[in-house]
Amino acid sequence: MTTAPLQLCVRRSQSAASAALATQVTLRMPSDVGCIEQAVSLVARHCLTGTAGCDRLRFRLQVAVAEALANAVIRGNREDPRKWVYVEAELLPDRIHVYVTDEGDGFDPAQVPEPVLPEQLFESCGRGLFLIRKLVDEVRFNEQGNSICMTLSRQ
Amino acid sequence: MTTAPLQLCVRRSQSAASAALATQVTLRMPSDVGCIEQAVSLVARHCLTGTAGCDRLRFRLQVAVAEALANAVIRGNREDPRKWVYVEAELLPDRIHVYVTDEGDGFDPAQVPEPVLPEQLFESCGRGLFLIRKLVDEVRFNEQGNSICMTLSRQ
Amino acid sequence: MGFEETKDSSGVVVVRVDGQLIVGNRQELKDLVNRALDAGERKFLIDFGRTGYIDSSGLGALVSLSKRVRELGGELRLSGLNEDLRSLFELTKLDTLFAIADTPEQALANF
Amino acid sequence: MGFEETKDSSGVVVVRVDGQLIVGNRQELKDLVNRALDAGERKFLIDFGRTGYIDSSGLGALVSLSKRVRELGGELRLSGLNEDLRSLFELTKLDTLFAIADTPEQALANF
Ligand SMILES: Nc1ncnc2c1ncn2[C@@H]1O[C@H](COP(=O)(O)OP(=O)(O)O)[C@@H](O)[C@H]1O
Ligand SMILES: Nc1ncnc2c1ncn2[C@@H]1O[C@H](COP(=O)(O)OP(=O)(O)O)[C@@H](O)[C@H]1O
Repeated sequence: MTTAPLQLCVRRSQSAASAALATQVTLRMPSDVGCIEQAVSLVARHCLTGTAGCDRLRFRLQVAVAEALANAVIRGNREDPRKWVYVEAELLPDRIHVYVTDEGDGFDPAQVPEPVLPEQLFESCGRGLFLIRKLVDEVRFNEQGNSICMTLSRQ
Repeated sequence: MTTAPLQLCVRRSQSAASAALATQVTLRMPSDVGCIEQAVSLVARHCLTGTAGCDRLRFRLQVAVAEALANAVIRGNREDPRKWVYVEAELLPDRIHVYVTDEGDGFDPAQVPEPVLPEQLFESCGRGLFLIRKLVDEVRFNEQGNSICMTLSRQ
Repeated sequence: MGFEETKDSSGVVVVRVDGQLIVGNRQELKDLVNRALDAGERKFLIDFGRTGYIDSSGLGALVSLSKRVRELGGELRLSGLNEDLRSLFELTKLDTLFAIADTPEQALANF
Repeated sequence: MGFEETKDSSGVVVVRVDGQLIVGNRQELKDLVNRALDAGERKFLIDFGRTGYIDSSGLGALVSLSKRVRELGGELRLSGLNEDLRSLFELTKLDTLFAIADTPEQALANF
């Protein structure tokens, strides 16, 4: 098990002048699949602080973030040790946004085939994006395709 | 000048238990180009409360939101009076997200041609998305293409 | 919000855009200029000294008006764009299409 | 986190997944089952009673293991999936590919 360093930084609202502003949670991860589990657990902990009875939400968040991190590390950064994966979470009253951004070239998510077609069912990969789409409430990519935003409603 | 009704509802963090959460501002607008100016002004006012010296930010926000609303009303909802345009802003410590969502079929933004090519320069339309991309810090669409998220950094 | 039309002593139609020039009102501007063209006017100055913002439809309206004016042997100039407004023309490369003066006076001086 | 391998009295290799089954450790599971296959084992039960979550790589590893086991005339069953974990198999339609029992006891009863 690799123990490459994670960088976690929890930022909170500093502007007392304006209305309450969201907590943003930021994490930088090396392009190493061995770091994914620990990153998922940190993100889940910080996103769900103060949220009671959220087992289903926690599960959906964990799986979706694990998938997005795996894609960023393997597909985006191609496990290049010089490249980072950036995770950012925004905590809002009724939802959570989690951004996962890699330093790769991006891709066109519209071109990814559905893994539940009979001819795809025995494949050993290709289910990551599909699971993300099913587990979160909304998926958006930036236009380059190297950054996914996953939105989960708190209710 | 049409004066169709706008619905504006400013929601703020209710959960005192947890950490500070972002303000969300929500607005519903009829599919009427005559409402755009008023909607832009409401959104700008609510997004920039408590932010001093933000003239450039205000300008970028106004133009980007005006463009997104025009696309939603005309291209998305095709000015169908039964369809609504939904605007939602999320106010975070260092950025603002503005979502504009229509009830149309969506489109593929990657297919929109660049309006600054010499052969496009004399066209009277096709500059909206281009301006949005230039004025805001990040653009994301949902996968259907009927909802744009525009992110503006506060600094 | 609206358009104020005046005629300069040298025969230039000056249109001042008060407020926004956007999809909701650009037709008004087009109608105003087209009526003046029909009445034989050929020199136009659109002044943005009191304009908040312009959207892409507003820019598009200026492009098509300028085209029509030129086809009829006239000229359409712009003035009074602040830094923000000017950036819209620069981003879209429309600054290459129009004669843009800082103030209406400068635009009128050599019309 | 890890895999605990035991052998049941009726000759079934029971592998319990402690923690996650994800891209970072699925190869360990594959190696473990493949070694057992090489040693002549043909009946496998993977138990998820102590599993937190599974990612798509974990699901993929189960698909390819199951295929290999079947090709060699064996069988691979699953047990102990809670509601959340089961939903992953349902969403991906993999519930149609595996024999899934509620508990390891039920899976072993009629192996
Ligand atoms: N971050 C990314 N960068 C580049 N390509 C990606 C990224 N995420 C996904 N992809 C592409 O989308 C495909 C489908 O991804 P996914 O559904 O997660 O399945 P898998 O990664 O198992 O192939 C990948 O094979 C890859 O081609
Ligand atoms: N919300 C939307 N729904 C459907 N299509 C859209 C939407 N927004 C933009 N489009 C498509 O993208 C094209 C380019 O949009 P834009 O750059 O704003 O220029 P314009 O709207 O002036 O044509 C539009 O012509 C339209 O085909």
